[in-house]
Amino acid sequence: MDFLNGLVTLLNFVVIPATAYGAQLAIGALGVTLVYGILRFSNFAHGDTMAFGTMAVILVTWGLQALGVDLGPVPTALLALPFGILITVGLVLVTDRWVYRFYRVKKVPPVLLVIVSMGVMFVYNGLTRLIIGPDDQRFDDGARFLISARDFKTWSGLDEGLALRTSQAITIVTAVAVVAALFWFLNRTRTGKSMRAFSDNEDLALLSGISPERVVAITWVIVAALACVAGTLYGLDKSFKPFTYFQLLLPIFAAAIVGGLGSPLGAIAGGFVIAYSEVILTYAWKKVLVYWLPESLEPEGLVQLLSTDYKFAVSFAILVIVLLFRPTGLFRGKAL
Amino acid sequence: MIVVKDLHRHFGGFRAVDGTSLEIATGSITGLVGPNGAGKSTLFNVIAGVLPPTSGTVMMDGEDITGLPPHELFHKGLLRTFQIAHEFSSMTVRENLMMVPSGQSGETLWNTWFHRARIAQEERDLLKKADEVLEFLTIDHLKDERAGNLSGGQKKLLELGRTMMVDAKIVFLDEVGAGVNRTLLYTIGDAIQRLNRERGYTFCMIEHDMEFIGRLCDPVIVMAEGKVLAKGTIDEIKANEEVIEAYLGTGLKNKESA
Amino acid sequence: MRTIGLFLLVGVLILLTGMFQSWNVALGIVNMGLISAILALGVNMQWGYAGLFNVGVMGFVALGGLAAVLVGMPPVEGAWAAGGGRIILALAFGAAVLAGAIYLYKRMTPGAVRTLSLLALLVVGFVVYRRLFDGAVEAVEAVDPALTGYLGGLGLPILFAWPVGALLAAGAAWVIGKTALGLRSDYLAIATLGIAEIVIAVLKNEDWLSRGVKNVIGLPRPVPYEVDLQQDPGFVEQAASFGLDPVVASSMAVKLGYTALFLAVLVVVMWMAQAALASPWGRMMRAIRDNETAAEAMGKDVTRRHLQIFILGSAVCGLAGAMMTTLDGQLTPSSYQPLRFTFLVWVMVIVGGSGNNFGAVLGGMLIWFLWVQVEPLGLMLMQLLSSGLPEGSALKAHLLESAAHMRLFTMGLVLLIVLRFAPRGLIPER
Amino acid sequence: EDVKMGIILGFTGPIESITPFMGQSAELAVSEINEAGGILDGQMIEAIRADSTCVDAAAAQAAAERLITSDGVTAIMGADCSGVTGAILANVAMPNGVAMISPSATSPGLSEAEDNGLFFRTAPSDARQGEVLAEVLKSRGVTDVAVTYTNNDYGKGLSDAFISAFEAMDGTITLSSPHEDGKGDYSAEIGALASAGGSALAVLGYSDQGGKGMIQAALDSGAFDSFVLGDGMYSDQLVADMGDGLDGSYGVIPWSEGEGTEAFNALAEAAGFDPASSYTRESYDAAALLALAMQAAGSTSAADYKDKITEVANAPGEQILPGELGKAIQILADGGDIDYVGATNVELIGPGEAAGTYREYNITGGGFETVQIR
Amino acid sequence: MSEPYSDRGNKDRSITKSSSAGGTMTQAPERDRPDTSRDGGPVLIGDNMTGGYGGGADILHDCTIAVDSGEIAVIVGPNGAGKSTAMKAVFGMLDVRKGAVRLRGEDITSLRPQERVAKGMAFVPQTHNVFTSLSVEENLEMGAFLRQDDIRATMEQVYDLFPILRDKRRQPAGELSGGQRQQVAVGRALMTQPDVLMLDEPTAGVSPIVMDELFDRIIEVARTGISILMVEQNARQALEIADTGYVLVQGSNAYTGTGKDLLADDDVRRSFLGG
Ligand SMILES: Nc1ncnc2c1ncn2[C@@H]1O[C@H](COP(=O)(O)OP(=O)(O)OP(=O)(O)O)[C@@H](O)[C@H]1O
Ligand SMILES: Nc1ncnc2c1ncn2[C@@H]1O[C@H](COP(=O)(O)OP(=O)(O)OP(=O)(O)O)[C@@H](O)[C@H]1O
Ligand SMILES: CC(C)C[C@H](N)C(=O)O
Ligand SMILES: [Mg+2]
Ligand SMILES: [Mg+2]
Repeated sequence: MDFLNGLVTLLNFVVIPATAYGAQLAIGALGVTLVYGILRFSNFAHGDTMAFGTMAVILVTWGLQALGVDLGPVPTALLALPFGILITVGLVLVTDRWVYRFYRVKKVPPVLLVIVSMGVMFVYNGLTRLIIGPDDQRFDDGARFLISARDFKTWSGLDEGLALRTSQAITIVTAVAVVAALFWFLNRTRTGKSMRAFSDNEDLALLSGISPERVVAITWVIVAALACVAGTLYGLDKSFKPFTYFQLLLPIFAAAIVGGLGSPLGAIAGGFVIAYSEVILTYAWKKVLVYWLPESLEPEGLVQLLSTDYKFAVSFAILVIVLLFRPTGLFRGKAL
Repeated sequence: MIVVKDLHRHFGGFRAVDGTSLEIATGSITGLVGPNGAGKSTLFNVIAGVLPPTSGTVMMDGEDITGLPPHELFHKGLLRTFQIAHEFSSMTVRENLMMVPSGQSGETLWNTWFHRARIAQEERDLLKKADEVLEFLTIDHLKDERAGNLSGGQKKLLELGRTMMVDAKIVFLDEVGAGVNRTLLYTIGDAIQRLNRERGYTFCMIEHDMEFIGRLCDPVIVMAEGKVLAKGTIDEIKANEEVIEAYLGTGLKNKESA
Repeated sequence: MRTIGLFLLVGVLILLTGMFQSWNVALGIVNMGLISAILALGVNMQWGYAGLFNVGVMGFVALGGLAAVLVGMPPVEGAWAAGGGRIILALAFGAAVLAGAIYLYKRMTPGAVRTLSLLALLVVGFVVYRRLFDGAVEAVEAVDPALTGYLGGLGLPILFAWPVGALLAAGAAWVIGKTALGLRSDYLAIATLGIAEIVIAVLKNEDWLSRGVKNVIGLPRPVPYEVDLQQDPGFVEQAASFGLDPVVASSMAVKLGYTALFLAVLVVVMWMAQAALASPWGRMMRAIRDNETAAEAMGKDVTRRHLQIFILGSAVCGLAGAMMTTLDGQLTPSSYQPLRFTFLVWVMVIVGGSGNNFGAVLGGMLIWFLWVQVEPLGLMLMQLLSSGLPEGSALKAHLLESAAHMRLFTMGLVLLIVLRFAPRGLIPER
Repeated sequence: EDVKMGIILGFTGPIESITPFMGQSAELAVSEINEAGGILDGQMIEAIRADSTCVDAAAAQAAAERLITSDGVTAIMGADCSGVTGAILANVAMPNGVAMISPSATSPGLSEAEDNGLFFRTAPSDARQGEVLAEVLKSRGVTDVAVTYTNNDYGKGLSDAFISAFEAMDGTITLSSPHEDGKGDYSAEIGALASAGGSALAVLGYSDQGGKGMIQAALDSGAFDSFVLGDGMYSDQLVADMGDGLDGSYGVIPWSEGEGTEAFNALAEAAGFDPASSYTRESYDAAALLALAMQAAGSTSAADYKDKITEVANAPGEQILPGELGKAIQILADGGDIDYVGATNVELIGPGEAAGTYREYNITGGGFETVQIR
Repeated sequence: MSEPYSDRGNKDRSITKSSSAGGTMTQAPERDRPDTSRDGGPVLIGDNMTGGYGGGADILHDCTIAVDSGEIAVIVGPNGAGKSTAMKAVFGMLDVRKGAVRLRGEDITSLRPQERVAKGMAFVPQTHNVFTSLSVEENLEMGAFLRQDDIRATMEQVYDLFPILRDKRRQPAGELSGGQRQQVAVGRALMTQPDVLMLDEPTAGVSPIVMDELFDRIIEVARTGISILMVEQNARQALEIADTGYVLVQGSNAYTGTGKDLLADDDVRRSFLGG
């Protein structure tokens, strides 16, 4: 019984939240890693692309809700997602046409594209706020929990609760599905391989008959879809606020890089490394240990390795350490 | 003298250099040949400190130099060129050469602020030397061109030119000849011989052009599958059945007899 | 030619600001612009000369700011008595443990024994360190927490903080460089970004050091106070002779004082940077940036040079950080945001033209000007956009209400337009 | 000739979602005065907004500098966050001799800042709120709580004050853990706090920022079910968003009961914004006080009116509620004396800050229920 | 592949020597030649091309390069003569300011490189000629990117030609030795199954045994009707198998003739072929 209580505590406060957060970061990081892998620059506008996509989904959701559509326990937003993706794809393609293409044709060094993407970030940032404002928006409906802590307690008779939110479950499933699909696409399909070829050696890709504009367009379509999905799932789970999406950029980049830039598997792994390191190192282990250890060994203090003050710093410290041992990330990314 | 003893370099399970032992005598021009993928460039990279060996030792004049970083080897007089040209692409051709000599006083920050006259003097000398080398390599008209804009062969020449900027003890040349026009290549060959005779440079060169090897090198070492297959004069090598089978092929023989 | 023209352009922009807004605003922009220029120079050394992708600028700037507090503020007497010595002792002990660990790691042969003894040393060291440290910190922070609650500084003239800021940043850069410089491009970037976050976390949470998020305000100044000038009859008279209001004159005088100081620093840093870049040293750096493998094979110690330039560039950032905090007169750790202190500086370097010192300076001045002026610009843009709409329409109201968000939007737009016409930066490298 | 008043708030940045209401409140006061005929014999007040960004001291100073030297404002309503407020005060307001009244900078440190008598605030220092909060807990018999605060001068100052007051009353703090605003995820903080235990979680943050995220995370994982809320957490939106999760929670908020507040609520609703959003009342009062002080001094120069601010805010005199600004100006113009009550019962004490009374409330059935005013 | 096998022996060509580098127009080689292609001209011709990189000075001056179906044309010349530039110009990788490029009589001067691939041209550049992060097999697949049919048979042929690549098929091309990469590069181009194959120094860095194989194979390929245009520094071997040889000097045609004739010319031998 004690053992189970300890386990449930661990699951509830460490495993589930870290996994869900990790998955959220991972889907975001996938977008970043794809742009890096194929278009070869770090896209700072990704956070704001996510925000824009989510906004589109929210607007459509409101529309649907106004029409009286709902999906029962599943959030209506999922129904709005395809529309949101379309809108985001449109925006991103227009951006590429008006902004990035010029630099691509000029073959400018990657940092310049990084800075250009910052410009794009500012513009998206203003756009989103102009349309929906800077405020918090809740748009999840349907059932919030698959399992709620209270229900779990009554059901199991344990002292500790276990909660699993619908959005968490959807996020985790989506993350796995998306990375598998992407991996398959890039490594097994001709189009995917041609995208990798393009990123490797643009001139030679040209000589093989690969059309650069097509590769770029496909990349952006995928990236926009990923951004929209990531943003929406995140917004469903927490809430939508443009400023937070900008803040997400740092952990997302961290995840993409620890995993190894350009590697989809790495993005997933990176997301989990960041999420788990934050939670595990700052968790106060006392509660779990109290259940698991004999009374004589019960800890006095909180058994917290580091105070949560340093949560953010911790994840970055982990990141630095990982990089010291694996200089191009867990999954051997590119070092451009 | 370079002595390589039981050197291994593995990539994962693959043994690119698999227990190679060889000697490069001081004052010689040693040729290193072998089929594609025999491990020649890998051997060079290990000797030159670019890759750490899996095991084994490299000695230079009795001193263990295994695993020393390239810049330290440079200071010990060990120079090398790259098979795939490594020019400094955004710098001019002349700057590519002028940056080579070590111990320039202008490389110390302090001096750049407080000893500018001395630096200017050194620069003048370097400039002259660089121009001489460029002239020799017939690319002096390109001295202010960005090195990245050179043609494939010109980049190879630049590689070679860098080794001519300093006094070296031993120079490792990784296929300087590939992509270089034959007429020029033989001029280069003459220069190598002159450097060897007059300044006492030792050379070790990888090359697939047997004629060129034949003109310059003695002895010739043949590598195959990470090991030394044979060693001898060019004629011995050309007659060696194993070498013919693994490397030269019968085509050469046919052509020579034809 | 182009260089001169562009600098003239910035000059004209500032003059226009002076004429249409006010000279005080213009001088304010010049002052921060000068600091930004120095910052951009620091980043340009690392990126433009050596290709080191440092995205931890914010951390070094913050360390410079810390120096301003540590040098400029008076010591808090009670706090030193309460536990100042013990904190120093604890820190020294911590450093010794780390040094010991590194020594062990280097001296012992790899294996389980080494791992175990290292672990033992670190764990015991950590526990002892926390014992020493925590108590002392608590004692120090308990000294009048609303006002002090920290150790204070040395009480020296604030100008000393500038070199100290540079040194502090250089020290940090040395440690970082020793560990992380092996990383390539984007990986180095994220590592430095992380380290900067760690520095900020320390500044935010170590209250004994600089009051954490409670901020240190009222730092001493290297120039007189406006109020004193306003009360100085001599000054008032002089101002009047120029036909100036004493209040306006005083604040301009103070700003001009800063301008002179900053300009002096900029000129020195710029001269040193130019001299270095135009010498064999600069050539070597460019070679390293172009092709590390080849540079290494040509006898250049790439690692050492990277470390050197990393330390140098970071020191310049630290210097600028100390200057900025001096100008602000306060240290507010939560205001250190990557967007403002890292990415904006990068924008300056790239827009100016990386690899070119004049470009960096121009970029610093110009981008800072824009950063300040996009606010009214954005407002104007919105008024323009909505001018056609009927008075009182919901859309118009919404648009005008969102005007504040046009700030970043405008910044982005301007940035994109500038880069479109000068993709290699306004003053490209040669 | 118009009188110009600057409104410096963080319209972009981490508190961008509450600043529009604060700005509107201040402008409400301004337009009320203008409708009543302006001050100083018919001079209209023009409110000019500027962006403090809340965090970027340099940008905030530049904005303030422009307001004063270019737009020519003679008074500043703002700034909002304590950090930028201190910076503007020291580097712009003082040198230029312009008075500022901040509606929301609550850091205790600002009480001691050098200000030449130019700085005031209509929000009480957090030192007081901490004590009030501790008393509330004590009166409810709560002996152990976990604390989380937003990691800035406000959160830190408030939690310091609260913790020392609570511990002085023999209470136990199981763990005090800061959270950063605007971050993606708070499960680590909640995990640690949950493990430390405590019969309630004191949340000293912002209702639409990390504070909300913390509550959400705590509810989702079942870590806490009762929350003690600081002033920054008071928001209808929060209660609405959390559903019944907040039932049984309680907290304090600088408040004033009575006619003043109600009058303000009515005004704000008529103007079409939410009066209960954080610091709207304080913003109204700050703007009103500046205008009234100018009228009282008969001058728009801070050197003249700065001493009048305390005078008009405090007794004696005729009590003035929101909506009666026109009347107040008339009284002052006639040489009378007023005691501005405003939306928050302003009473300026010590170095020019609101004394503040607090409302202790319970959350039940999705609404706030006053327990008492302290 | 449907091109008829053309008679390689019966050709009346003599060395034409241009008056000076970059000077007056040379006698275009194809005029001496009996028509073999369908519409009168050679299969591929870069006709009087003048141009350079970006805004820089002209590298090519009235340079003409042509190859007929089933023929092998070899370009030789000193380093920096503009051989690679001429190849790139023919492939549309730099602006040709004057002159034209024609494929089977059709003017393709303004087509983009990937469109030329679709028209049956393939090119192996001198450098950067493999996808380093893709495996050997993926490199070959990319060569066949535009093909819709089954590519396995062709791939087997390439593996038979370069057996070492079969062993390394899963390895990233960037990890190969210099010579192995060169083999991948040629293999990639063969995968296109082109009508015209352009090779820039295909034998640089490959061992003698592979070189012989390669030359044999090139002859074989040409026999099936594919036109081959290549730059070579192993000039003697290359000219031996060449139908036409071009000597470029400073961006202009210096000598043009059959391979044998050029080999026999003393000037050419001494100045360009290494004695
Ligand atoms: N980084 C690496 N990872 C895996 N295998 C490698 C790596 N580098 C080289 N190899 C393999 O090692 C073998 C030897 O390569 P090396 O470059 O030394 O050959 P070489 O003798 O120089 O050939 P060449 O004459 O073609 O230049 C090759 O089969 C190559 O595929
Ligand atoms: N990208 C470029 N930009 C500018 N100039 C270039 C560029 N590439 C080559 N050049 C110049 O064009 C001239 C011809 O170069 P090209 O590569 O065509 O020579 P090549 O005949 O192929 O020589 P090699 O035998 O050495 O490969 C050279 O002088 C070179 O400096
Ligand atoms: C508006 C609030 C966020 C300001 C906060 N009370 C502070 O002092 O920073
Ligand atoms: Mg090799
Ligand atoms: Mg070439």
